[in-house]
Amino acid sequence: MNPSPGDKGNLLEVRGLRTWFPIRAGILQRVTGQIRAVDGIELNVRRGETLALVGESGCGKSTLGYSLLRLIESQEGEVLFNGQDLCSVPPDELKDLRRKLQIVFQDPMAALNPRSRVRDSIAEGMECFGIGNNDAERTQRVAELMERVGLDPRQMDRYPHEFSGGQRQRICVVRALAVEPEFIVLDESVSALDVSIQAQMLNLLQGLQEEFGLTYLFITHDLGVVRYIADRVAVMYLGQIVEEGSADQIFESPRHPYTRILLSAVPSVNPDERTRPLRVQGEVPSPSNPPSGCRFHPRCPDAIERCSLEMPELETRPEGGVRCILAPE
Amino acid sequence: MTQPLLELKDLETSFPSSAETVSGRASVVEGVTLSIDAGEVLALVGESGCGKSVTALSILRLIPKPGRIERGEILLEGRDLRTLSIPEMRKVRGNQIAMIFQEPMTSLNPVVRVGDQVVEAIRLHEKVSRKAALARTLELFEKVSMPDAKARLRAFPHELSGGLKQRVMIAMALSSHPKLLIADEPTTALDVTVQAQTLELLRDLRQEMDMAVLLITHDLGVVNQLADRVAVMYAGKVVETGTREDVFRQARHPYTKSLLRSMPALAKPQEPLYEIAGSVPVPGEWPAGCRFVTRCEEGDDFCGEEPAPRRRLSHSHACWCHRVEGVQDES
Amino acid sequence: MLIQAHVISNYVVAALVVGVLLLGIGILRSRLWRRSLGTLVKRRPIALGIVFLYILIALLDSVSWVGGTHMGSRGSEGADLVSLQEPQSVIDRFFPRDFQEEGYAHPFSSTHFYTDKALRYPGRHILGTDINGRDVFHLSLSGARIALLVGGLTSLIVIPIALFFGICAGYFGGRVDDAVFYILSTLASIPNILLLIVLVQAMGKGTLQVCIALGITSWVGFCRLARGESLKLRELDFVRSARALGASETRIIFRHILPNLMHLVLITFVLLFSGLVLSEATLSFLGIGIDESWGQMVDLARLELARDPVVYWNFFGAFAALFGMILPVNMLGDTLRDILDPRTLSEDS
Amino acid sequence: MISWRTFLGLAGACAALLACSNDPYPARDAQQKILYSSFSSAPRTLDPAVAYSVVDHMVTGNVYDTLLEYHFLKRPYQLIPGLAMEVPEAEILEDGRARYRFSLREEILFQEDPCFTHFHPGTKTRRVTAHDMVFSLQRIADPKVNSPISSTLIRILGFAEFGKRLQQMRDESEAFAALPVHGQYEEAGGIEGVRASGDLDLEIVLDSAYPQLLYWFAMPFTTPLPWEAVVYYDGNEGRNAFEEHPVGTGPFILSTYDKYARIVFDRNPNWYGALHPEWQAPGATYPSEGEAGDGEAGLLDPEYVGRPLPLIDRIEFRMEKEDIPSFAKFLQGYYDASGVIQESFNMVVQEDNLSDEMVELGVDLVKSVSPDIYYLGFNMDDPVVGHKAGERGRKLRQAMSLMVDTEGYTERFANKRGIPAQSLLPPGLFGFDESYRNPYRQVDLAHAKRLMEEAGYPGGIDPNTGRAIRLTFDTPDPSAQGRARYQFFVDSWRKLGVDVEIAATNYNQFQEKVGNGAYQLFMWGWVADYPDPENFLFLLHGPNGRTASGGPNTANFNHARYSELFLQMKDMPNSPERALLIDEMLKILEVERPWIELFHRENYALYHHWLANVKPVGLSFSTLKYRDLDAPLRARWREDHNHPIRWPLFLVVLLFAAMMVRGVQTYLEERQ
Amino acid sequence: MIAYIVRRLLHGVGIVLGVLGLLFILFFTVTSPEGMATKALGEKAPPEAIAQWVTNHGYDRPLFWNPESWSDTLLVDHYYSMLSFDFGRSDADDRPIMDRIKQGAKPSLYLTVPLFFIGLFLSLSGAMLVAFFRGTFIDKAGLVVSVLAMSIPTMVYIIAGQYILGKVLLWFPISGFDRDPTMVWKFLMLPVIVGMIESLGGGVRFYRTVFLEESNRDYVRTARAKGCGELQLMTHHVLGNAMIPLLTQVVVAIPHLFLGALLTESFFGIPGLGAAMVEAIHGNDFSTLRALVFIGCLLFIVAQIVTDIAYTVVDPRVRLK
Repeated sequence: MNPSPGDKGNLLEVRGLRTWFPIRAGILQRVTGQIRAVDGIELNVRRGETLALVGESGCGKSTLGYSLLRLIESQEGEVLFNGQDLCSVPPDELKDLRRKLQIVFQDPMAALNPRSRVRDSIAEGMECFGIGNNDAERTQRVAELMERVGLDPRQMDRYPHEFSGGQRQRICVVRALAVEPEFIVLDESVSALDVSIQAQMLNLLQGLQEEFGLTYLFITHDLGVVRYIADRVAVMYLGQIVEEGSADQIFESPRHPYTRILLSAVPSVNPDERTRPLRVQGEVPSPSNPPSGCRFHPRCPDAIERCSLEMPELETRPEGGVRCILAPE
Repeated sequence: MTQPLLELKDLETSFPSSAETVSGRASVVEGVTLSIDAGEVLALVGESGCGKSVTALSILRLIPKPGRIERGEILLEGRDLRTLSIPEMRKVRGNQIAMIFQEPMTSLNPVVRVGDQVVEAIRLHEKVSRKAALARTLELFEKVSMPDAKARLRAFPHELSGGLKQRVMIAMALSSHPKLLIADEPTTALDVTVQAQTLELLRDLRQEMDMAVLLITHDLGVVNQLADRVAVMYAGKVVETGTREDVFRQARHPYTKSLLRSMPALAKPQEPLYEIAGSVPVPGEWPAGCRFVTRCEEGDDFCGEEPAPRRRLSHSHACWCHRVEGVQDES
Repeated sequence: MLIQAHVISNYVVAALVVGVLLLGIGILRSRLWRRSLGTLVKRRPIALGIVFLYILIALLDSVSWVGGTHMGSRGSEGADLVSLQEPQSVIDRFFPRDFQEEGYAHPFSSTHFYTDKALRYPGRHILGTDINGRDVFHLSLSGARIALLVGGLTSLIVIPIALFFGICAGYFGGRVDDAVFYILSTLASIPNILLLIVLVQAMGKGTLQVCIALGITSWVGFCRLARGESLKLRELDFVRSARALGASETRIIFRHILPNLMHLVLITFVLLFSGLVLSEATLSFLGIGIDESWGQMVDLARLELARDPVVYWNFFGAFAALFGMILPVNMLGDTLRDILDPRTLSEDS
Repeated sequence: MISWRTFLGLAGACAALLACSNDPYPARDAQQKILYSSFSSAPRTLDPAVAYSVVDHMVTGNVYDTLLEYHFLKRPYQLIPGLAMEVPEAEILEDGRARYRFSLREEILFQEDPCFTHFHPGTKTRRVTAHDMVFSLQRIADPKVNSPISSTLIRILGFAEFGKRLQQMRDESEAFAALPVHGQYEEAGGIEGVRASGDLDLEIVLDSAYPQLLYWFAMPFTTPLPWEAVVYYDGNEGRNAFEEHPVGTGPFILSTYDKYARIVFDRNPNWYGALHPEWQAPGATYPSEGEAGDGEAGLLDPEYVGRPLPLIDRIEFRMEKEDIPSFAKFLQGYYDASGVIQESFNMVVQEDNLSDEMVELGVDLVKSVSPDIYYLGFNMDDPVVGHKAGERGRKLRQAMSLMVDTEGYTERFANKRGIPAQSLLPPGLFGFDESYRNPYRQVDLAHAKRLMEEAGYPGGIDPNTGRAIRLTFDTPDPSAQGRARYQFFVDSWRKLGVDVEIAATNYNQFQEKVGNGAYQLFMWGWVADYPDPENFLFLLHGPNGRTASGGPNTANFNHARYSELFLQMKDMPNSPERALLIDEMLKILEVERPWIELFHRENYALYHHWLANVKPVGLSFSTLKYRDLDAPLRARWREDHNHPIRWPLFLVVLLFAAMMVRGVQTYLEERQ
Repeated sequence: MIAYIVRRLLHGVGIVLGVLGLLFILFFTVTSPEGMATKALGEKAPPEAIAQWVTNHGYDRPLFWNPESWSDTLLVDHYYSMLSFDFGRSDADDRPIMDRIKQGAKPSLYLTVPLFFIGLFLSLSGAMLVAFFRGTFIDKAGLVVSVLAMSIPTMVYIIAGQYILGKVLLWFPISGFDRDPTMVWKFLMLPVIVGMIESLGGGVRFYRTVFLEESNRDYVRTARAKGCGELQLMTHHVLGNAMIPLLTQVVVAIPHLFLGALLTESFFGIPGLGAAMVEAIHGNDFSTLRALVFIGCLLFIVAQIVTDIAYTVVDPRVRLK
């Protein structure tokens, strides 16, 4: 989907974001190392677009998502939302900003309080931010939103376990929508769903984006979904963005070897294609002790000596960039 | 016609259900009839809860209590596994039919070294010394391309990554040259790159060892990569069987068709995805007739009344649908 | 003039009944709890009935007033004059005021056990009488009140405290957690029974003292549980999303953490209850229990079992009353654990 | 395989069960002349200067001989010479002081012990001299020893001064404190009134005549002690402590002292009775005369008369905390004698005689009354029940006294084993009048109610509060058993309308209450130390008040006339004048009612027919040296009466096997 | 690994200090030295002797703060004496407490060690049996019996055991003890059997839950799928994995053992620490009680530390570097 003109500006800019987790050991539990889950991320999310964040498990994409919303505190860097740095706002202002940024998690069962009625779960954000004057008004809005996502508002007094997986995920979406956010992090939000339900969900998300002018950060490992939904794609490897670009560019002409490998590994559904994927060596190294130089070089089929020595910079071009010294122009 | 390696006839497996039924039980798998020839890969596809895993577990009679097999035959080379005694059944498991599971993280015993777990599998079916078994294990580890195989023999499961654990599982399954490997969602929990490696490994191994594979998955991509034949399941019943080409190119059952159409990978980004309305009904609340009738665009009232018959479309292709024209089987 | 103890006790009982009723209404209004309750009723109707009977007896025995009538009193010469001045409970009033013989009497007997003297109330002691001639059935019924007091009061003290500290420690972590954890480990390092003995020895005998001692020893386990559970819950997605929705910490605790601990509270309450009553019995065996509890009755009666001819009814009465309560409570606890297991909530239905 | 292991384990367990018997003693001891007895709590100390409880004396009495002893058979109790040649008479000196001279037997040896070898190499024992007696008495005066009778002997000249001097010198000089104790005593100059006038002659001088003194010389407190033992056994360097390792002159030596499980005595070959049977010393031969009825009871069997003691080779005491198992073991023949436990009383005794069942088992019964008194006391310092309440209080006490039915109490809690007490003097003591009936100790509800009215508490109602008068019954026994017992009294008083509340606290808190005078009613008992009325009457002597002075007068009773009479009476020899004084004292108590006297215990002792020479004693002195037993008879009897019943074991195994088989069946069915 | 052990030990030391503080508060704010003295010297002891005893024992010193010398307080004394295992003398019989502990330790071990191991073995076997037959009538009966058995107070077991096995069937001596190793087993049979039966109910129920939980895990299914028999499954796979909850339960059982020993020893006349404790309770012998409680806590703390270290052995996942 093309962003509407005049909306070109960045809604969210991430500058050098770093979220490390200390490793404690020894008698005194001193910090002996750091898990570099998010390690110097630069990322722009444009208003109204869907940016997909792709990577394998453990690459730090969920941590990045949480860091953006300050559900996890970062050590360094800025997250500029509408120009305001989320990382340094005082707690009382943060509350107002939070309303603009929401998140939908992967497992809808874990994301809903099993002992809260659906209505209460949805209305919680509204109560917290004082949206709606009274309960009745809020209930009204809950009903409207539920209707909008294809849920029966009469079921709002039910508990999460009384819904199917797909319905639960819709409830999660409604809950996020209820506070009128501008930006939603979708953390593997459709990955756990069956194909038929996934399709419903993706359609719904697209519809909502159009209707409410939302911006999505779509975190996933499923490249098939990315191809379908994303405007732009950022590929993450070991806490860093290795390639960023428009969806077309990434899928048509990936520039980073890791991106190429990732794409080739997706088993195709096309009965004509039964290709052998590109070989990749070894396993993902530990984020507490990342390799020197380019983080991908120990597994890279194209690596040369220089790769192990210097860490390539991410190109900063408006249409995206790549973090590889060998990347073709 | 040669005898198939494994034949399921009218298999029905039930679990206790909270739904209001007469017996308090609901059949999760009903009337499943399938066959696998030696050396063939049959993929059993369906969404979660459609009964594909239960079918697989029923074959090995590993249905956890209080579930039980209600009726049907499970013929392995003509011998009905349901009539075997427990010790006899034990000889089939892991020996003639081996199985690997979805979650390599939890499927290995966390307190036993992986090498020993494979050794145990070998020695359960063959009277060999521990040492010999260990040597065999090393061979197997090399066969499944386990990097640094020798050192890995002494590793504990938690010291291995998911992909390597799945390789251990595969090595364990292959330890006694089974005729049939049941792979229950073998790659679902793995990352794409590791999935690709694992699929490749499976493909190579089955050619090399000439074994049949019953591949259980919900991922059509995986099916496309590995399967010779495909059986699509919906709500406890098989709705369509055929070769890979049959199913992917000429799917006839409305469910199969909509499944393929709702794949985002096959869709064009600008168009809305095809949606199957509603969700899979819960076991025990399945419609009396064709089970897809509640979500089917093509169905009518009649479909809901009577179970759909098997319609043969070609020698390899069959479909259970009232709406599909074809040769109805005599049964 | 000071308000008399029994009046206060009556008010407490009234408050308790109202509280329980309100709680009951609250439970019935929540479909989740109602469903669990329904399952419980369906699976353990007899146990529930017995427990309710016990509670009823205990409550009736807690409501008392001075004066009024007893059933079938004769007011013979030499009767207890003091009892005229003393509050008598509802249960007491089911028995004649001078329902006391002069020593052992066999159940339903019309003469004393040893002396063959005629009883004051021949044939009316359905569980016989004890060494002082008191009616064992009456004593056993009164034991229910003590048991309820021991189990109920202690749990009521323990659970809120344990919850408070457990949640604080688990949810906020850091220094609070360190401090609470230290206290917990210290208390947990003193074997329960030893701590109990020491506490009772230190504070002296008495109902309240024993309850406090039991409370101090039993809050540790539950506090640990609550702490562990809050620690787990804190990391769950729904707590995260509540935070993303701008919910305050108090709100998260009260809306998300606490309700998800309630099933533990209930299970703990039930299992704690029987544990406490049994603990009190053990204390009684060591001579530091509560007067007129079942434990004390059993302790007293164990010697009578060795009497020849055997005096079994005291032991039987007390043991049956104790066992009759513990067994259904334990069964309910067991069943509750199955029913309230959160996994049953996450299953599709 | 688990089933294999289970099976093996089960088989092993069954084998062990089959091999087991209930005989608690090694088989080799079956034919030995060993007397088996039990004790229920560990002795506190075996230091004769400190040991003051029945259990302590049970041990020390066998090991430590005293200068004087009580006659085994004669009643009232009569002193006979033990280590002393004869029982001395008091000599009144010119200034009113009294002197007692003891002369010890020659050639008395201590038991063999390493402590002698340590100080006198080459010897294992040594002779007893009067200096050992001096040393022993000095120890009692030593404040460090903390002897409970130090204040009783204070009338010995220079006794208290010696203690003070000793303490002072210890505080002042470290060198002194480092000396061995006997050196310290010598340095401190000894006790003025205790002197060894010859090697075997002991002189004791008191400030005035004190006839009861001789009784103290029949108690283990005043046994001769070798200083070697006291110095050597200091508990250091692996040596025992003296309070665990007695070294005495008695008929037995303590050979095993495992005080929480087993105490064993063996014959002492050095005992003077064993070394010098030719002396025919009264304490070392079986007596030839006794009180009336002893002959019929078989206690004067010619077989025994004049025979040197002891008659048995070994005594084994086993710890038995609980009465019931202990009694069961007696019935199985594993103890030779036993008391009658309350629980089994009705099985053992029927209509005051042994039941047929017991007779069949060959068990004999001996009854006796012990010189003690159990009573309920009022705290006379209390404003409601005590002196301050004047006439009202007295009437209240009288009324309450009239309500307590001792017979009812003993019937319920002691199987009527107790003689209702009319006064505080037990039978057998001088001054006891069998015909005396205390008017306030007969149950009389009408009279009691009348007294209550006169006291101003009609129907028990205190006019000040309009409610029943409330008293607190303080008890140091919080157990259920205790409560049931106290409840008896409470129930009787409730009939008067007196609301008595039991305040059961633990012992320490009770002590504190008593110390503060914060108690109203209590129950206590007193057992005679020696058979003299003084030992009872002093319990209510004013200056002995518990709260004021910590003395034995727990009721804090203070009555001028009574105290005056007591001082007159206490040192008098038994005479009609003394009887008159005692009578008047008892009359005062009768009216004043500081106590509600309950009962004197009546002891029922059971023993198997193979045991001979059992005569109960109320005072705590040991008579085990007189006992005899027939070991082969006992061995046969035990064998006949202890055939284990095995079939339930097989039944259990069978049941288990059946269940397993059925289980496996079901399992297989379910799995198909 | 070493760092972990050291840290665990330090934590243990902290706990010990905390326990001691608690004991101080509990014991020293409640006692009356005169009461103890009377207990030690006998009811008939005169006041002078009692005063002397109190001074001799140092109970007349200040509790927390002594202006003359900071170390001359009961608090310092308490910590010092407990930590140096110099427990002083009993309030009841004025004998060194350490002697009592030394004397009592062996009989206690004689009783508790076999009781512990046999009990554990039987509980585990019973639980395995029940878990093995899960769903069948043995399982259901086992569960009901367990709950039933748990609802009966300890005392009742002891009385019944003594009566049935000792008095009626004449299998064992009803009570008593003998330090002679050839005799002692005879006296231990009955208390061990009774203790075992008593602990069986709770044990079976708990371990059954553990085993069932483990047998629902995926690796069990894997083992079945490779042809593993049920017995081998239970003993080889399930038991190994159940070790962690098992270990925890074993530690939890230690104080329970203590309690069992408390009543058992006292009723069977075994002169162990449990009996000493009961004696101390009944005799209000606070100094002995304090020492015994401290020893009990110490043992428990050590057991906890050992368990934590044992976890690393049993479970490779917790094995630390």
